[in-house]
Amino acid sequence: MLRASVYVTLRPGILDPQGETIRASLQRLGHAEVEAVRVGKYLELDLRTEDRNAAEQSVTRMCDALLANPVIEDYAIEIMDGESTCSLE
Amino acid sequence: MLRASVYVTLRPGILDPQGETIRASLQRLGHAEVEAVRVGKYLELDLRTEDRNAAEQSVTRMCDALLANPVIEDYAIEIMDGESTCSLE
Amino acid sequence: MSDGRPWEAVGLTQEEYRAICAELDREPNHLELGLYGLMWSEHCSYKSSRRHLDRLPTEGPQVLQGPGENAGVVDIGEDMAVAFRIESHNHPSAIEPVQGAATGIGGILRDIFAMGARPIALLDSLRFGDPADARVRYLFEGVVAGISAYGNCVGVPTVGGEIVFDDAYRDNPLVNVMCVGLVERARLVRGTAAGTGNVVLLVGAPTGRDGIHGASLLASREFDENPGDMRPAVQVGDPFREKLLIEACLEAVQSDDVIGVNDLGAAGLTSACSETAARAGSGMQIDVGRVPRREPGMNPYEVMLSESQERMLVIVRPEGVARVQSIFRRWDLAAVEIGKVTGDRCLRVFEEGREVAAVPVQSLTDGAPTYDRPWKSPEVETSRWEPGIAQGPDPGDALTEMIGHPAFASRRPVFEQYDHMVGINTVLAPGAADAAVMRVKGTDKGIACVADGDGYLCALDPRRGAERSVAESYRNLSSVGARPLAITNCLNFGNPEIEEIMGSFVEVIEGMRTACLALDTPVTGGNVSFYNETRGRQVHPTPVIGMIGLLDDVERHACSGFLRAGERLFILGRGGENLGASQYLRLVHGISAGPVPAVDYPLERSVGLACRRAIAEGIVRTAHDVSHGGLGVALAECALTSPCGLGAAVDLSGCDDPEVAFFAEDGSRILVAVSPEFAPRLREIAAESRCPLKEIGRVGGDHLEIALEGSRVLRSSVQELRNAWERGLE
Amino acid sequence: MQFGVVRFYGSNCDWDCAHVIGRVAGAPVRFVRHDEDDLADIDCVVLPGGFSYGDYLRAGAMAAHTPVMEAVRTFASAGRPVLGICNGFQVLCEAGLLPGALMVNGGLRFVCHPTHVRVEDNETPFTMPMEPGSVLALPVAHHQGNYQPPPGRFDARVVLRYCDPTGSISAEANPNGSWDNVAGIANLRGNVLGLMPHPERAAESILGSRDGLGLFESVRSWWEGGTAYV
Ligand SMILES: Nc1ncnc2c1ncn2[C@@H]1O[C@H](COP(=O)(O)OP(=O)(O)O)[C@@H](O)[C@H]1O
Ligand SMILES: [Mg+2]
Repeated sequence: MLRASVYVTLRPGILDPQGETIRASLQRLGHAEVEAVRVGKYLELDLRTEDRNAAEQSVTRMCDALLANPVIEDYAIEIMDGESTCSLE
Repeated sequence: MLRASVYVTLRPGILDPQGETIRASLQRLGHAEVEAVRVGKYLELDLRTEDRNAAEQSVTRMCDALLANPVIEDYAIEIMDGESTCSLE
Repeated sequence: MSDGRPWEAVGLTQEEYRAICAELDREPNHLELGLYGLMWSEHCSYKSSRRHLDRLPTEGPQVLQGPGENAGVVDIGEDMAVAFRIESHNHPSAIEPVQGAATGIGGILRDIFAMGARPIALLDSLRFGDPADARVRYLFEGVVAGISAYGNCVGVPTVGGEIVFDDAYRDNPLVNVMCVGLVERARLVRGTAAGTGNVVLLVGAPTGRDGIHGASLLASREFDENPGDMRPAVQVGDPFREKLLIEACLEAVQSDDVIGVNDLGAAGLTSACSETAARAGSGMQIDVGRVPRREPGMNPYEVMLSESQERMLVIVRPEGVARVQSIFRRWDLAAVEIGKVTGDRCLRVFEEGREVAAVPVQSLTDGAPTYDRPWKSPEVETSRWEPGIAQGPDPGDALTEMIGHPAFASRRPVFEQYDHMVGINTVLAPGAADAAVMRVKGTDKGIACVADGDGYLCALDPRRGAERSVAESYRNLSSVGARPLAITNCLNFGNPEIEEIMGSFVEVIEGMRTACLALDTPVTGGNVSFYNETRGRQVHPTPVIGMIGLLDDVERHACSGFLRAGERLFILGRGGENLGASQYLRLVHGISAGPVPAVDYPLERSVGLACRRAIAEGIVRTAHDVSHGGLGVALAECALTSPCGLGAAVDLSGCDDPEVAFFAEDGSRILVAVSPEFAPRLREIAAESRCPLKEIGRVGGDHLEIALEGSRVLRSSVQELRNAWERGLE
Repeated sequence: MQFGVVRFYGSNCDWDCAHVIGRVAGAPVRFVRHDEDDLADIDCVVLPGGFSYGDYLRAGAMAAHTPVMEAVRTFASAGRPVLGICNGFQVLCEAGLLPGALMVNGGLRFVCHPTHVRVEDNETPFTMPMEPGSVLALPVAHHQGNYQPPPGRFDARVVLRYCDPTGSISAEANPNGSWDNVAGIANLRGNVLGLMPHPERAAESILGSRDGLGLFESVRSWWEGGTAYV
């Protein structure tokens, strides 16, 4: 079992109204040091395979086809061992 | 300038209809190896500070106050050097 | 200029470039050429269409503002007026459906509140290829999601529209959006920059590199490029900021400090500055250095040409600047002084005090070239269908097939994604009737609106197709009880440099002209979208009509569903003799054959009049026009939209061919139901209105039963029809 | 008695609520800005629907941190009535005035259509005159109305549940997948009510239903009855 982390972000220059609104809100909450906020998506995929290369290739295909919108978004992929290591725990 | 990456994910046990829908779509696209998908948020914050400890503390406060909803979400934070290194480029 | 053919970079011709040089008496610099490139683009200048558009009738006592402003305006009495307009966002939606459609909504809203009117309703007229195709699905779902996301967030209900599926739109979906707003007559604002010394404020979002050479150029050229290369043109909408902009602008125009308001749409600052100055016969000077930026390092060219969303230009008296700025500040919006109105009829652009462009205002707007492009009327499809073609399928099966076809299936999966109630004015919501009806709070009145087009008919016969589109809109409004007031229109065509395309454009305009004159519905504005073409495939010539009507007493309206068992069913009008150009021939028999039925205007008017009177007197509460799918589909729709699932039993005597009796679309007919005690009064109204009237049956039961000359030819349960109807779009 | 309708940036049912309270129910009402901190002249706070701050990040999240919400917290803790409708309900959850969270609809899409809700609890100022088990026709219009309770104990009252027109609770009657068909909950005291359906859209017969008017009239008679704060 492998786990893929996919980070989807807006391409540079594309307006990010969410990020801008969050930034303003954080500043109102007293976090004056926040200069910019960008909002993207973070996906975790559990994959029934042990082949990292194959996994990376197939997740790339998934990103191109569905997970990211190439017209306005970029993505990055990380492949890790599944179950045991989870980036967030 | 520092950059904070914030990963917000649904807490275990919380229903993730979006992840479930994406999994089903990926399987329809032929990706039978996808066992589970979880959808979260990925935020990048540019911070006008050089103090990593202070940055980490203040981003933690931002997460607790606003960026994540503790009833349903967990979060993780990473602090990196800003500008020069961007996780995605 | 180092490049030997500088005009090419901005999409102009060599002759156009020469004309610019003659106008300036020198060569334009890079920025100036950019300004001309944008303003003289097809999208902004209407250079291929203008002389034909001039044929449209634009006057009437109800018209307060005809074409030429941000929106048309009609009088509805009691010192109130309605501003409305339709616009296309076809090309952006083909590249990025969610944002393309969303920014379309944003743009049409700004046209309405630029007039000082509060937007009260949105409509969307959408066209796609076959929904079974994965790419088409993606476009369809994305467009709907974009409209839903933007419209719902800004709090303007989406109350109507239409969705058409036809292979002609496979690569070029059409996304036309319409907005209707309400304004006190005395508070109408116009997009003018009058009064030397008045101050120009830029309000709303900071300016980024969005859509430079975007909407305008994109919509002014063929569409063969790889969408990947269009990325810089993709704009993302921010409905949250738009909501603040609506509230702040409507508050600001209440003061006498504001002289004029204009949105920044296609061609951004360039167009807003030159058009406001041109309307007032003034000049303007602005300093791009003062324009708030979203991105570092933008040059004057980029600032002037950016199509960043959610921005407005507000012209203010100098003594009122601080007051107006404080209104915007309270709505968390920047309102930055970027320049002033001048008397020299020149648009002068400065950067940090240095003049970087100076061009005569009129040369950018009215001075744009116009072309009488060669055109030739396309061949009109007149081949006749053969009566009794094939012993067609059983009419009951054919009806179920049609009702479940994407062309007719329930639109609920779409309009449920739109907030159609916010504002608490929606009296007739999507799916309830032939047109949406909004009440006007504080009065007894109601406003009805509809958006309707028929590219298929126009492909067969552009002139008659256009006439029928106007007539159908007129009939749709009459069916809810509203008196039609005026239209706006969106003309979606392929490449105007092709003679037949240009010819169909000319014919469509002639058809609209005829219909609008005959039905007293002047044209108050509109939009032209050419170059809806990909690799030589053109969309059908598709005029979309947006029509506004008025109900004096909004409580007296009709919806399309059967309401009470025992009511008697009548047809107002005449028709049903000819299957030419019908959906039945097309969907069931696969025959695209004419002739497109002509419109009988005296009949159309008397049908409308009779229907409106019967509704206004309160005797008719169910009315539905007979159009696509003929009487069979119309009856089924009355049953399917009945809140209590009522069917009807009908005898269509006088016609011996069931296919024609069921599915012919010609003529002008409205189905109405009245309780038996009012039938005599309905006869009187019809007679007084010179409207043919025929009784055909009764409302009741949970089946639809249709007989011809006494013998039953169809019996379908409403539930069975519903199953097909509700699944058709899945 | 005076109602206060709070306007956050992005609220869009503020006028609708004010119209129904002021014109239809005939009660005094004023708008309250998101940055006000004095609610002394207000007897019932209404948090209206809409998309405060665009619903960016999470619906209601940013509005929950505005100054006025501090004042609303104090107001509520004094037992005064607070009504959160749709986005207002989301704000109340995000502010911690009601437990749980409103997640994206099970179908992942915005839904706008008529629903029915069953009154489960009439011991709140908003539902006093209603019989438990009675059914109200109220429309919904939201993207994030899928109520999920907090982990652990559920310290609140279920006041309204989605049902069919006859009052029976079923999955088909649930427009968004919310836990236990929850359409509206109140705090244990009953003075803070949040609901996803829009009572203000069902308060005039020309719009199809008057069932929603009852909530506003109830709180007024509760107040006029001089009932001590709960
Ligand atoms: N794109 C849309 N947006 C909103 N409402 C729509 C849309 N398309 C159709 N509707 C609504 O669905 C109902 C049925 O549409 P349609 O089949 O075009 O009706 P008709 O043929 O009677 O004009 C109408 O009330 C219409 O306003
Ligand atoms: Mg129609």
